[in-house]
Order: sequence, then structure tokens, then C-alpha cells
Amino acid sequence: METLLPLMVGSLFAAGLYFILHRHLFKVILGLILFGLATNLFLFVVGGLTRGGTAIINKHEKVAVEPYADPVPQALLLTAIVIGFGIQAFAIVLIRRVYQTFKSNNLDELRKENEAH
Amino acid sequence: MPSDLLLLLPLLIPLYGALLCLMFWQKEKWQAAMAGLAQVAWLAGSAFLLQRVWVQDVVSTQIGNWPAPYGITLVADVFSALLLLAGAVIGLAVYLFSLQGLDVTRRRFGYYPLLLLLQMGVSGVCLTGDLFNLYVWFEVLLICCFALLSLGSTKGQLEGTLKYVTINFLASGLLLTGVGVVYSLFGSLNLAELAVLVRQPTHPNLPLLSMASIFFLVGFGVKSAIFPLFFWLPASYHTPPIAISAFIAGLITKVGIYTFIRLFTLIFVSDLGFLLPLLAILSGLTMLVGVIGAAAQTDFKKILSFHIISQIGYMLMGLAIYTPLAIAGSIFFIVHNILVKTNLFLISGVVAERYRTFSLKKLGDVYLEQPILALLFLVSALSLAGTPPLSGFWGKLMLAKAGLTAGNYILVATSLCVSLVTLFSMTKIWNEVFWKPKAQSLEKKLTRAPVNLFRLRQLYLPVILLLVFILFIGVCARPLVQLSERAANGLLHIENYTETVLTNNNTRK
Amino acid sequence: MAGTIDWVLVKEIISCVFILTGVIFMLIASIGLLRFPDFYIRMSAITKGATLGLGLILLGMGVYFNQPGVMLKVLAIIGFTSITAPVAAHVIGRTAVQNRISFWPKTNLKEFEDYITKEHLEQPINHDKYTEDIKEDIRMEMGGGDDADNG
Amino acid sequence: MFYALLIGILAAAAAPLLFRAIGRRVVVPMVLIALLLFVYYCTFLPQVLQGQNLVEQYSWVPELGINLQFRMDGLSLLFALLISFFGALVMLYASGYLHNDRLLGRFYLYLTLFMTAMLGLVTSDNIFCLFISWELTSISSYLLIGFKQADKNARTAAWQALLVTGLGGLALMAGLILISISADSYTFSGLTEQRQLVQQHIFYLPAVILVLVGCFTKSAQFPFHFWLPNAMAAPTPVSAYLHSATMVKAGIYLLARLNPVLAGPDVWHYALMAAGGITAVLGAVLALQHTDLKAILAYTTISALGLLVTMLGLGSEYAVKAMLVFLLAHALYKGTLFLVTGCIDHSTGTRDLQKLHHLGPGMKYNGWAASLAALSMAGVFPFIGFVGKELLYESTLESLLLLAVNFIAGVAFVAVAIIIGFRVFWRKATDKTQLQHKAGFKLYFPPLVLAGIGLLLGVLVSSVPSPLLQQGARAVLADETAKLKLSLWHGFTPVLGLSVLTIIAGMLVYSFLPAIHTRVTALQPVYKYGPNAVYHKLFEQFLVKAKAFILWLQDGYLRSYVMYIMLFFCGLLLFTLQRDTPGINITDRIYQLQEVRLYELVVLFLVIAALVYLLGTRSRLTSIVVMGLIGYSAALFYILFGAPDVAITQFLIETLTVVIFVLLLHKLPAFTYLSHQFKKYKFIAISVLFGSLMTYVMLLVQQQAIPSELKKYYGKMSYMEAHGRNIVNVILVDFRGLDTLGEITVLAVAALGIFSLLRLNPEKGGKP
Amino acid sequence: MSILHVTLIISMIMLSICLLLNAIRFAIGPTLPDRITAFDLFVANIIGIIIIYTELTDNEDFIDVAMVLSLFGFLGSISFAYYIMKITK
Amino acid sequence: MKLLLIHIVVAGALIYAYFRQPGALIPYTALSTALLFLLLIIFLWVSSKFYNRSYYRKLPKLFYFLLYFLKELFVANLKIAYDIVTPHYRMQPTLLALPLNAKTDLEISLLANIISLTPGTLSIDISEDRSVLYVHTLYVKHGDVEQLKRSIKDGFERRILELTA
Amino acid sequence: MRTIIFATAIRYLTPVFLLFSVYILFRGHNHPGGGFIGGLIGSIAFVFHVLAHGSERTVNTYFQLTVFHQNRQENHSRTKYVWDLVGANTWKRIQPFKSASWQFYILRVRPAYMMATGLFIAVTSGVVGLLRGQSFMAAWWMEGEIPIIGAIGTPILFDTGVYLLVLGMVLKLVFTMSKE
Ligand code: NA
Ligand code: NA
Repeated sequence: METLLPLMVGSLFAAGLYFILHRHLFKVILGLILFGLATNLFLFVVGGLTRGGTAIINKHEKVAVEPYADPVPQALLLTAIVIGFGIQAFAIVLIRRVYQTFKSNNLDELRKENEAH
Repeated sequence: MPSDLLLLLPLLIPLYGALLCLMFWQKEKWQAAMAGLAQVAWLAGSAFLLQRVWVQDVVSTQIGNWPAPYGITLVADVFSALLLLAGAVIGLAVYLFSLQGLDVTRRRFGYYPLLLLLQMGVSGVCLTGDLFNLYVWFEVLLICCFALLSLGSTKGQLEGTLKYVTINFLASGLLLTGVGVVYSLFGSLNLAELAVLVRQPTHPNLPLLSMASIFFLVGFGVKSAIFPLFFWLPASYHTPPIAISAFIAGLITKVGIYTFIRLFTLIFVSDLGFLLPLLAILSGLTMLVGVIGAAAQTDFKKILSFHIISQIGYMLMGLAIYTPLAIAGSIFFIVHNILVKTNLFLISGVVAERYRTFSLKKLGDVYLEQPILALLFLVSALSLAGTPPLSGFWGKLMLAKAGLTAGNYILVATSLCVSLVTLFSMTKIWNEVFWKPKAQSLEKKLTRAPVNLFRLRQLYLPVILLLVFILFIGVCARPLVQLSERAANGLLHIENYTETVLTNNNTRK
Repeated sequence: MAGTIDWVLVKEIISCVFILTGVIFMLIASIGLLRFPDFYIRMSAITKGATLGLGLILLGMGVYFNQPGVMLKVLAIIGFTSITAPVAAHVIGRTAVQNRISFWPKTNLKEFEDYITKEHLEQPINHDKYTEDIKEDIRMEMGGGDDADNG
Repeated sequence: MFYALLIGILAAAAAPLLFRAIGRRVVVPMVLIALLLFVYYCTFLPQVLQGQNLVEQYSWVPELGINLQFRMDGLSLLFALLISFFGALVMLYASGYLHNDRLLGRFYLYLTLFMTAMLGLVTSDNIFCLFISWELTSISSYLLIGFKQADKNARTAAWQALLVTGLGGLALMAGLILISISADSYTFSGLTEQRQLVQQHIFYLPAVILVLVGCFTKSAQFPFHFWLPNAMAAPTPVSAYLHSATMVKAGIYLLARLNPVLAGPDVWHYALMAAGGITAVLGAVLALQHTDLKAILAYTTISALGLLVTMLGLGSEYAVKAMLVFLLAHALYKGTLFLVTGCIDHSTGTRDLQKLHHLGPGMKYNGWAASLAALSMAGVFPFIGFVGKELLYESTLESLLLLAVNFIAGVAFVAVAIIIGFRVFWRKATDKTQLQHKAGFKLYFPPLVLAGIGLLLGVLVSSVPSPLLQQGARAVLADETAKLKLSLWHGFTPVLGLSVLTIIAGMLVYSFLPAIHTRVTALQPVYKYGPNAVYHKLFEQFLVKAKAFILWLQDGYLRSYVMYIMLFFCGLLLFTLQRDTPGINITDRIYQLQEVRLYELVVLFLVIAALVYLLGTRSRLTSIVVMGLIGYSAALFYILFGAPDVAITQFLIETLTVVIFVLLLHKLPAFTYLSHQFKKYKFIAISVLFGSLMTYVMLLVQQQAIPSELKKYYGKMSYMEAHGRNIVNVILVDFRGLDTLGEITVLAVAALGIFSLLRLNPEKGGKP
Repeated sequence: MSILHVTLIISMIMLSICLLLNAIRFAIGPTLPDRITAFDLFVANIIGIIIIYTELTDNEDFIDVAMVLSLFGFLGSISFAYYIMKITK
Repeated sequence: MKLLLIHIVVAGALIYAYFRQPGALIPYTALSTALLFLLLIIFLWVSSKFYNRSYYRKLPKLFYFLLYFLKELFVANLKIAYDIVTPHYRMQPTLLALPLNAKTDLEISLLANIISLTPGTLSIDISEDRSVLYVHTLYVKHGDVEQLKRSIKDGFERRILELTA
Repeated sequence: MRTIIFATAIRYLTPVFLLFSVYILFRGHNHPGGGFIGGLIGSIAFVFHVLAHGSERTVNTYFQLTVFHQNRQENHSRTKYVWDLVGANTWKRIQPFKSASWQFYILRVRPAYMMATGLFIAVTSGVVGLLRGQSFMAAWWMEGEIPIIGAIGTPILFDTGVYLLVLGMVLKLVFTMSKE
């Protein structure tokens, strides 16, 4: 799986980016979520994969016994997931508000207030 | 005061302030009072911290008493304390401005707590000594920016925030992946330990460090709006009310640059032969593109927004030259720019408060109608353009001198040309907003807006406050120059930093 | 005799039986999901199969671990699923009816006509709302109008 | 010397306040302060004349070599006296000239600021101190040129002056830095001592070029001369003070100051002579084509500045003397003439030569002043102008070319002198110009004084100015033994012949002037290619191109931004990867594939299939269900590789996201058909590139990963010290609790932000 | 390899097949409620996989995940139903 | 039936207390704990005869109900399984309008859920006046709808009402 | 959604979910779970409730407390009065509605306050370390263990803060959105 998971995560990245490059607001949300998911999985995959052994100390032991998964990437991942959730929720609401205000789901039509002018 | 507490105050004060604001959610006046208290306390805390690092060079504490590479480190050196202090000053100024310069609805909808939490994020970024923790604080800062930028949900704000959110989300993703890469390759998240590890020439993963650095280069590059990653900035910074954009524009990109400088002097130092020329090119292009963008604008706020980018180029320039003087120049420039940029935004806000527009075409005659404001603007603008002996000059001089000494002639030439165009833009604003007579057709419409002179005067207060600081660091440049040099020295000679962090004695029991 | 019985083996065998039965139920449910002709039949037949299968698998695990804590959790999960699964099935089924998802032509709807008139669901069943069938897409491509969308 | 400057600055700051308090009487204190400064500088005379250099030093920013270092020698004192004296007169004059202006307070602010800056410039010993003053003069000049801010021409001219001198200032800064680096010294005195180092350093040539650009812009040398005539949009006292007498001479001053440091190599001399010569001739020629008095004066000023630069370039002792004398003479007569022109303008409302006739009877004091100054300008005995011209000719006798330059300029000066000193005031004409106002004391006294001094100094040339000028020459030449004995009468020499010839030629030219003026229109096309036109063309083109460029780059499309960013990232990553990576061990990878379990493979397949499906579906709800599917699959992977906490969180978050979607979905955009239409393949390519790079990085990092100490430490301490068996949770709440604190802050802020996004609508006056 | 182990592996394979079958139903739809049902079953399958995995690795920590999933897995379907009702009413 | 909950809590607490003391005689396994638990519940149930007669009567009914339900569950599941794996469909889907005796929310939803949980039947909706439950069912024996309704009413509804009464 | 079946099920399930969430919160230190997960579970329980009953009903049921109050009469003994007050606010909650002499106040638990409280608890649990002269977030554990919950210390307090914050956050979102 060490070999295959990166492939999957890579495709998630690619799909996420592809959707973000879309001009449809809703697809952009999907893209953001996919990208976030891919980022989290990246962290997980890169942090090392251990089958089965959780980072929880057995009730008969006082210290963790190998093999156990590296808890650090997991902890980072948890934090990142939560942060990502907050930001994604905000993004979703934002996009909904944009849609409501501009009455358009086409990002290109938002260009009317072009920033460079 | 113990160093532990000093390091924590910049985090805890805004947090508790924000909490109090949340508790008084229904009472805007109380919120304002709490926020004001927190601002003053933050300023005091930062000042104390700076004083402490001036004496001790580096102070650090271990969160939760866990020893250094295992627990999270908070660490302050002159650089971080300096940035914090500058942030605290503009925080106070923006707060004062918002009392009269921001509509009451926005104030009721969480402006104060958001601003405070944003400041907490800034403190976190400046003080943390841990790579992942840095990411976390950056996210705190970002989400506060999101919320503040969109606060009010006007059309422009929404569109700007959408771009801001999307691009910064991508950048955060890259940062997070970068953190993962660094952790896997080097097995640590503590900046000080990483700094030691990457300086071991035998470390097996050293060749991959520059690959890892790309994630941070692009990630923090986006956050600090360097070329070609800056697009979100001109798209969003001009959209919210001034009390919001002034703080964000003044501080946040500089925090990005702060991190940039911190990481690329502390950790990503194994491949400077590749990075420095790259940074030099990027900084030159950043300056140029920013200034060209500004030259093309005809809106007060948009001009200022594009100039942020161009000045980011200057800050990056010091890093690209990578000598003590150059980095000191960058640091000086950062501090100067935080104050001046905020002040210019605030001034644009005062102008708009009276005339209800930011358009250069519609404005005019402010020179006659608000002479004090004109003076305040002129000094700030010239400071930005680097006219001696105002604050901008010193940074420019240090950078130019360092660049010429180090042989980066093209970069210096670019920076000087850019500074000329900056002068052009600033005087363009002066010509159009202050000198030019108002168009007759618009005159009636504009003056019909009722003017509360008392309110207007109160808006001058923060501008004057900032101007005092600007004049101080211009006319009495020596303290800041010394501080910058100390800071730069600390950045280039990290032994003190790593030693303080890794042998911190407040560890377990 | 008791000494010669390998209790661990017995435990494992019981566990195996439970698990295998459960998995087979689940597999059948999945096949059914694929095979059955209309939404309601799939709904009423399948999710319950899965619930039963899941319950059996869980019991198998509970037997295997043979710990009170695990068993408690197993029972809790079974309890939870047997409350949530029918509720979910009901909610979705009701929604489907309300939205005129068509019944299998052989369905006897005699007693249901009453309901249909009361809830004003007499109009011809409109599939478009929930289908992205290819024809619709082609129409969109050609005409550039609105997509076959659920909203 | 520093306190003098401080007084100046304070006076400047006080000016508007005083104006508010005492109205137009503000002129009294301002003039007094200028006079006070003049007197103060006079007190240096005895010591300076004895050859002493007075030094004053305060520490400012020693880290950068910038200190408040002042030095008073002959050259500085000459300029300081000129500036302060002139300042007093101009301030007096200005109160008459602008007597109804409600911004008079600000005028004095700018003017006093300028005067102070100028004094700082000429008394600084530290090169950066000088630079600071230099820039301040540019700024105050900008404010003064644009003083009539309602006038578009004034604004444009001010802007042009600022930008041109600003460009020069930056070049100068670079040049000064180079010089300071090459000799590691920041003072003129230090640099003079280290001149060998400077001249042998590789920076010498670029430094000279940069310094010259700085000085040439300031002193309006070709090709940067064009701003000066435009700057005549300023009120006349400003033109007189800044643009003829003082500021434009700052460049000359600096060249003179740097002469001991940089002179020697040919490039210095030839560059100065070339630029100065061209400027002198060009100014002379252009002066004769105009009919606006101020323009005429401006071009002759340019010409005179050119002569000064030429002389400095010549560099001989004689030339330096000539330069100093001519500088003094020019300041006196040109200042007078400008002030008189101002009076004319003030009294008649016009400055057009062709409309001004026989003004003398109406404004006789001014007429006298003009005539006296004109005589000096024409170089008539016994005015100081005569002495200057004699010296000029004398120093260029050896070079025919320079002599010609001198001659041409001299002829033009004579012609212009006749115009102003005679034609405007005294030539009888049938249609006498009517005066609207009568010029008061404040308007005629200052020019009269200046003109009188021009005469006086000429007469007393050997006793009064000579010693000071000698000290000045010593400073310029860095030669303590240089002698400058001036006398009014040298006897009948060839030079005298040349002077006479010049006057005669000038008269001839004057007589042809009407003809020239009528032909001038024919020359108009030529100016299209002049530097002024180039400036405007550049200015406009820059704006147009900048706008086009930024519209192209910052095009408003989110996806182009994302695309640029990602391309940049991919490019850099590719570069580092192809350069540094140890490569991926393929056999290892294939071997690892044996470990793959079927269920893992199936879930993996499902995720990929779901992605493909997602790309194709156009229903929002289906997309959301598919997203849920992908999220749950990811969570399953978390479980399979030992991360139950993460998995639970992922499940719950996924569920909540669905809920949020659903709660908001009916107001979310429907999938109206929006294809990528164009550039679709480009986007696919970028996405695939990005995805594959990330895959590669993951594979690489997995292969190179090293075991972490943190894992062991946490495994050991989690239960023993932190009382928790779930290490992940212990990390979250204890080992790395600060992360979690930040994380929950993010959540709180997100909630606040969402709340305000949904509820706050300022247009409708929302309430919390 | 014990009987249990073999059984578990066979079960895993069968559950994987279930996943695939669900995916097919998901893909062909044709209506949204069909997809939601498929998703429901998918969740049940995942719970099954988790349970088997728990037994396979002898690590009871994973049961908690199954517990949470069994409690909240159906929120997804409920939400969709809620949404459909909301837009059609 | 609240008493059942109380009994369960009491029994649980007793078992917890018992196993916490060191050197418990009975091995701490699921089976033994369950047996112990059952024993306790039965004891408590018997004791309830003296203070809560209705609970004393209802508990066995609950037990029978559960057994009945499990039997139905299995039978129906097998029926459907057979239908799935064989090529022909034996089902005749029918929508029943089941008149309700159940009145309270709890009763109605219990009934509806039990019906839904049994394979082959699905509660679609309840009429506005709460008098009819619409059930989608797959197998109607001999096409006799009324008989099916009666069996549901006799089977599930009656038992539920008995329990909640 | 006007369906009795769903509504009833949720009515009975919500307390179970909430209990479960608290259980998950406290066992998180030793098993999978913890403040964040617990908070999410608790909030999802309320989400269900909102979906089934509407946000107003949810607020009325779980986020407001009616406090009953009565002025003491002359003939009322002090003990009896207090006893009555306690009774009216605990087990006899319905009765006071029927009597005119009782007044009532409605106390509302706003999600924003819940968030603020959560954050406050989390930070303050860290400050305990500072107050004890150690560094921020230095843990402080009580002696002994409590059944089910386990050892009690500032990290648990911290996790409780997280729990409350997450609960408040999701509730804030859901209430805001459902009122849209
Ligand atoms: Na946890
Ligand atoms: Na967490």
C-alpha cells in the first residue's frame, strides 16, 4: 500500500486542483474539499504507514510496544483536519453568499469588479 | 516578570480580550472597552518582551514543561519581538480608528474579537519555535483574515474574500504537506533542533532539503504575496472597510515575510547557492510588478494595495542578499512598512469618511479643506517613497548599500527605480486627491454627505499616533537600526537561538 | 471430558459461524441491491439484510473477544443500528414517495391511491428530477440551457 | 551649525501657525530668522577667511556611517551666505507678491524648509547628510512649484521636477554609496584624504556616472534640463530663489565639493565639459526663441549652469576661480531679474515680451534694478558680471571650442540683458502697457538691493568677495595654497576685446530678435524629439503599458491566479527534484506491492472510480454523496493504518460537512452547464502534473524517511508522565496542547465568520 | 493459519465484493434515493470491514470507530432526505 | 418499563463492584458476566412481584416479543435471500394501508420501526390523522391483503400495545 | 420533516447521543475519543434534533432553562420556602405554571457563550500551570481516579474546553444556517 496510496493521493490532488480551476462555484467547493482531503492523506502517508498497531498503550503495559503507528503525524493530522473543517465550512458559506449576492454561479461573471482597474 | 509569562502574554492577552468581547456580545460599548484594554496591554507586553530580548538576546519557554524537541517551544528574539511591537502599535492605532471609522453593525458583529484573535495569531506566528505550530497559528491568522475581510458581506468584499480564501487555502495545503515532508525526512518539528540537524553535513536527507524548501517557499510566498504568487492581494485588500484593511494590509503580509526570513535563515540554508539567486529574481520581479500595478491604478486603496507587493520585494531583497546589513535592512524595512502602510490606509479612510469615495478622479481639494490631513499624508507618503530622513530611507539605504557591497547591482538598480515609481504613485495621490480641484459636477454631491467634524477629528488621532512613531524611527533611526542589526545578527548566527531553546531549563520537575 | 474441550477453538468456531453467516447476508443484500427492480423493493429488502448481517458479524466478534466491555459495545452497536436503520429507511422511502419516484409496474397500489390524492402526488411521475440521463446531458450540450439538476 | 538648521526647521514648522495667529505680518519673523541665519553665518567669516575649517559633529546613526557632521569652509560659507541672504530678501518679496494668498503660511513653511535644507546641504560634511538635504530640497521645490495647486500646469511641472530630480537623487544615492564603499569613509574630508582609493576602485566609473546623473538633474544639465523651464509655473519668488540662485546650484556645489575626490581621471573632466558645453549652448539658443520673460530667464539660467559645469570640468585653477565668481555674479543678477519679472507679472498680468512696452515710468525702481542687473549680466564694466566674464574667457583661452561656447552664451546673455534691462522698461513705445497694480516696497526693494550688490561687489571686487572666493577655490581644488586675487581691471587684454566683441554681437542678435521670434514656429517639430517630449511620451506610455500589463496579469480570473501559482510550484519542485533526488527504488516498490490486501485494493479502486465519476457527474447532490464516499474511504484507510482517532474525526467531519451542504444547498448554485470550454486541456495537464509530482514526492519521502525520536519519547512518556494511554490524545491535549488551542480558536473564528456572513448585511442594517 | 484467520480473510474478500456491488448500484443510480441507499449499505459494509479488521488485528480500539459510525452513519441519508423535502416543498 | 432500565443499571453497578474487588471467583469474560447479569435481572424481576406487578407481568412478554421479532427477522431475511439468489421474483409488492390502534408517538414509531426493520416491509408514511400506516410490503400470502394486515396487527401491534400499556 | 417516526426516534436518541458524547470525551485520554470527537458527537446529536424538530424546538428543549421564582409570603417558613423553590425548579417543573403567584425567567444558553466558555476553560486550564510557577499548560493531576472518567487533571479540563467549544461552534453554525 506504500506504493499505491501515493497514487491515490496524487489523483486526489489532481482532481482537487482541476476542480479549483473550474469556473463553476460549486465545483470550486468540491475542489477545495478534495484538496484538503488530499493534503491530510499526504501527511498521513508521508508520516509512515503501520498496519493495525494503534498508538494506544495496552492496558497491561506502561509504555507503547512496537509495532505502533507514529502518533505524531496522527496528532498533526487531527489538528489539520479540524482546521480544514473550519475553513471549508467558512468557504462553503462564503460561496453560498457569493452566489446569493451575485446571482451567478459562474466565477467569470464575478470579474465585473475587476481588481486591476 | 519571568520570561515564561512574557512570552505568553502576547498570546493570552488578545485571547482573553476576545473572550471578554464574546461574553459581552450584545454590548458593543463594553466590547470596545475590553478590546481597548487588551490593545494597550498587548502593546505593553510586547514592549516588555522587546526590552527583555534586548537584554537576553533570546528567551524561550517550553509549553507544558515538556523538554525542547518534544514539547512546543515559544521563543522570542529581537526580530520577533520587534515585529510584535510594530503589530501592537498598529493594532492600537487601528483600534482607535475603528471607534469612529467603522460602522456600528460591523463592530457589533464581532469586529473586536476577530481583530484580537488575529493579533493572537500574529503573536503565535512570531513566537512559536515549532514548525507545525507555526502552521496552526498561520491558520488562526488566516481564518481571522477571512472573517474580517468578509465582515459586512458587500459585493466587493465577497468577491475579494473568495479569491483570498481559495488561494490561501491552497497555500496552507502546501505548507502542511511541507511540514509532513520535513517531519519525515528529519524526524523533528522543533525549529531549533531542525536548525541543528540541517547543519550536520552528514545528514542523509540533506540533499532533499531544498525540495522540502519549495513547499515553504511557495506556501509562505503566497502568504507574503511575492511574485508570482501575489494575485490574491490586489483582489481583496481594497474591498473591506479601512479599519479592517488597514490592519491586514499593514501587518499580515509582513508576518509572511517574517516567517520567510525566519525559515530561510534557520532551516533552509543548505542550498543557498540556488535559493539566493532565485530569491533575488523573485524580489526584483515582485518590486517591479507591484509598482507597475500601482502606477496603473486610479483608486486610493488600490494604489496602496499594489504597493504592498512592491515593498514585499524590498523585504525579500534583504534575504536574497543575505548579509547582516541586508537582513537588517529588511527588518528595518518591515517595521517601517508596517507603520507607514497602515497609516496611509488610515488616511485614505479619513479621506473617504469625508468624501465617501476612494476614486482619485472624484476626489480633490483635500489640501485646502483638510490641511492637517494633507500634512499627515505627505509625511507618510514620502516616508513610503523613502525620502530622507524619513523612515523609508533608512531601510532603502541599508538594502542598497548591502546590495552594492555584495555585488547585486541589478537588484539594487531595480529597487532604486522602483522607489522612483513609488514616489511617482505617492505624488500622484497627492496631486489628485490633495492638490487637484474637485470636479465641479461632483462637488455638490460630495459635500452633501453630512460631516461630523468631531468624529473626523477623532479619526486623526490614530493617524497622528502612527505618524509620531514614523517620525521617530525616521529622525531617531538609530535605535531601530541597532535593533535590526541585532536581529539580523541573531538570524545569521543561530547558536544562541538553538542553545537557548534546546537547553531550556524549565523542563520537567 | 471437560478438560479435553479446547474452549478457544469452540469460541473461534462460534465466532466464525456468526461472521460467515453475517457476511453472507450482507453479500446477498448487496446482490439484491443490484438486482431488484425498483427503489422501494431495494430499500425494504436490502438495508435490513445488511443490518442483520452486521449484527451477526458483531456478535461473532463479541464471542471472539469474550470480554464484557467489547460485548457491551457490540450490543450497543446492534441496538443503535436497529434503531437508526429503520428510521433512515423510512425517511428515505417517504421522501421517495413524496417525490414521485416510480414504483415497479407490478406493484399493487390499490390501497395507496387514497394517500396519493391526499398528498397531491397524482401527476405523472417525473424522473427528470433525479436522473442525469444521457439524453438530458446531450440536450444541455446542444442547447446550453439548464442542466438536469436536482435543485 | 546644527542648531542653525534646527532653528530653520522650527521656524518652518511655526510659519503656518504664525500665519494663523498674526496673518500677513508673519513675514516679519520669517525675514528676521533668515537674517539671523545670515548674521550667524557671517560670524564664521573671520575664521574661514584665515583658512580654518570649522567642524561640528553629532552622532546620529553611526552604524550606517550617517552622522550629523558639518564643516564650514570657503565654499560652504559662500553658499550659506548667499542662501540665507537671498532667503531673507525673497521672503520679504514673497509677502508682497502673494499678499492676498490665504496659503501664505504654508508658502513660508515650504520656503523656510527649503532654505534650511539648502543650508544643510552646503554645510554637511557627511555625504548622506548632504543627500538628505538634497532630497529635502527636491521635495520643497516640488511643493513650491505646485504652490498654485489649482493650476494643472503647475501640478504637472511640479511633478516633472520632482520625478526628474528624484531620479537624480536615487542615482546620487547609489553613487554616494559606491564612493563610500570604495573608501570606507562617509565624509567629504575623509574621502578627500582617501581619493586614491576612490579613484582606483572598480566602482569609480559607475560612481562618477551616478553622481553626475544626480548633479545634472538637479542643475538642469542636458539632457535633464527640460524640467527647469516648466518649473517656472512656480510663483516668481520661488523661481528666483530656487531655480536660479540656489537649488539648481546645489548640483554645482556638489560637483565642486566632490571635485577633490573625483577629479583626476579624464572621464570626470570630459563628462563635465561635454555636458556643460552642450547645456550652455543649448540654453543660450533656446533662450532667444522665447517671448515669455520667465522662460527666457530660465533658459539663460540653464546656459549659465552649463558654463559653470564646463568650468568645473576644465578644472584648472583659473577655471575654478571663474566658476566661483561667475556663480556669485549669476546668482545676483539672475535673482534680480527674476524678481523684477515677478513684479512685471504682478503689475501687468503678463510676462509676454510682445505685450510689454515702456514699463519704466510706472515702475522705476524695478526698472533701475533690472537695468543694473542686466548690465551685470551683459558683463559691462564695472559690474561683477564683467569680472566673471573676463575670468571665463581667460580660463578658456586655450581651448577654442570652450571659448566658442563661452562666446555664444555671452552673446545670448547680452541679448537677453538688453531685452530686460532696456527694451521692456525704457524703449519708447506707442502702446504703453497699462499697470494694474503699483509695485510696492516689498516688491522693488529686494531686487534693488540685489542689483546694487552686484554693482558694489564689482567695484569692490578685489577687497570684499575675493578673500572668501579664494577660500572657496581652495576647497574646490583641495589645494591650501591656491590663490585667488581678483581685480576689476586687467588692462587692455585680448580678453577685454572678446568682451567688447560679445557685447557688440549681443546687440546685433538683439536687433534680429523679432525676426527670430516670428520664425520660431518653424522650429516646433524639432521639439517633438526633445527631452521634454521624450519625458511626456515615456510618462504616458508607461501608464498605458503598465495598465495593459497589469490587466493582463491580474486579469480577475481566480483560475489564472491558481494556475500561475501551481505552475510556479511545479516548476520549482521539478527543478529541485531532477537535480537532487536520489531516485526511487523501483524494485523495493514492486516488492512492497505483495503486501497489498484485497480490501485495500478495492477501497483504493473505489476512491479512484469515485473521482472519475465526480468528474463526470453534473448533479450537485450526487457530487456530495460521492464526496462522502471518498471521505469515508479515506477514513477507512486511517483505520487500516492504525489511526482510529483520525478515522472517527474524519467520519464525523464528513458527516457534518454533508449536513452543512444540505442546510445551505438550496441556496447554493445549481449546476447550470459551465464547461471549461477553452483551455480545458491546459488545466488537465497542470492538474495531472501537480498530482504526479505530489505522488513522486510521497514515494520519495517514504523511501527516505528516518525514524523519529518523538515517537519513542511520546510512547515512553504518554502513560508514565502524562497519565494517558491514547498517545494521540495525550499529544493533542498535553504534549502539543498549544496546537489544539490554536485549532479551536480557528473553529471559534470560523463560526463567528460564518455567523456574520449569513446574518450581517449592512445595507439592510442588520442586528446581531 | 487458523480457521478463524481463513474465515476472516474470506469475509474481507466478500465484503470487498459487496463494496464493489454497491459502487455499481451507485453508479447506475438511476435516482438519487437509490444512490443514498447504496451509500447506506456502503457505510454498513465499512462497519463490517472495521469489525473484521478489529478481529484480524486483535485490537479492540477500532470498535469505537464502528460504534460512532453506526450511530451517525445515517445522518448522511437523513440530511439528503431533508434536503429533497426542503426543495420540493 | 422504566423499572427495567433501573434494574439494568443496578445489575450493572453490582457486577462492576463485584469485579473490581480483587480475587473474584468467576472469570471476567463476556459469557460469565452475561450469565451473572441475567441472573441478577431475573432475581430483580422476581422481586418486582412485590412492588411493581405490571412490570412483573410485562417482562416475559417483552422477552417473547423479542424472540418473535428475531424469528420474523430471520424468516423474512431468508425469504428475500432466496428471492435474490434465484432467478425468478416471487414477490408481489403491495402497498398496505394499515389501520392503527396505536395512539401515542412512541407506540406508532415503535410499530413503524419494527415493521421497517423486518425485511420485506417498509413503513412509508402515516396519514395526517394518525389512523393509517402505509406499508410497502413484498410478500402477500395468496394475495390476501387483509390477512396480512391482520397478522401484522396481531403480531407486532398487539404485542407493542401490551408492552406500552 | 413532518414525520412522527423520525421525530420520535430522535427525541429518544438525543439524550443517548449526548451521554455517549460525554463518555467519549472522558475516555479519550485512554481510548479513541476525546474532546473534539466528543464535541462533534454531541453537536451532531443536536443537528439531528434540529433536522427533526426545527431549531426553535431544539433551543426550547435543550438550551433554555425556565427558572421559577416566588416571593416569600409572611406565613411561609423560610425552610419551606427554599424547599418549594428547589422543588419548583427541579422535580415539580410543571406545577408553577398553573399557579399565578409564580414568576419565571428564561435563561438561554447561547452557542456563542458556549464557545467562549469552552475557549476560556481551555486557556485557563493552561494558565493553571503558569499560576503554579511552571510553564503554560504544564499539567496538574489530582490524586486518584474516578470510575469511568479516569484520572482528573488539567489536560482533561482542557479537553472539556475543546468539547464545549466544538459543541458551541457546530450549534452556532447549524442554528444560523437553519434560520436562513
Ligand atoms: Na482523541
Ligand atoms: Na483536536
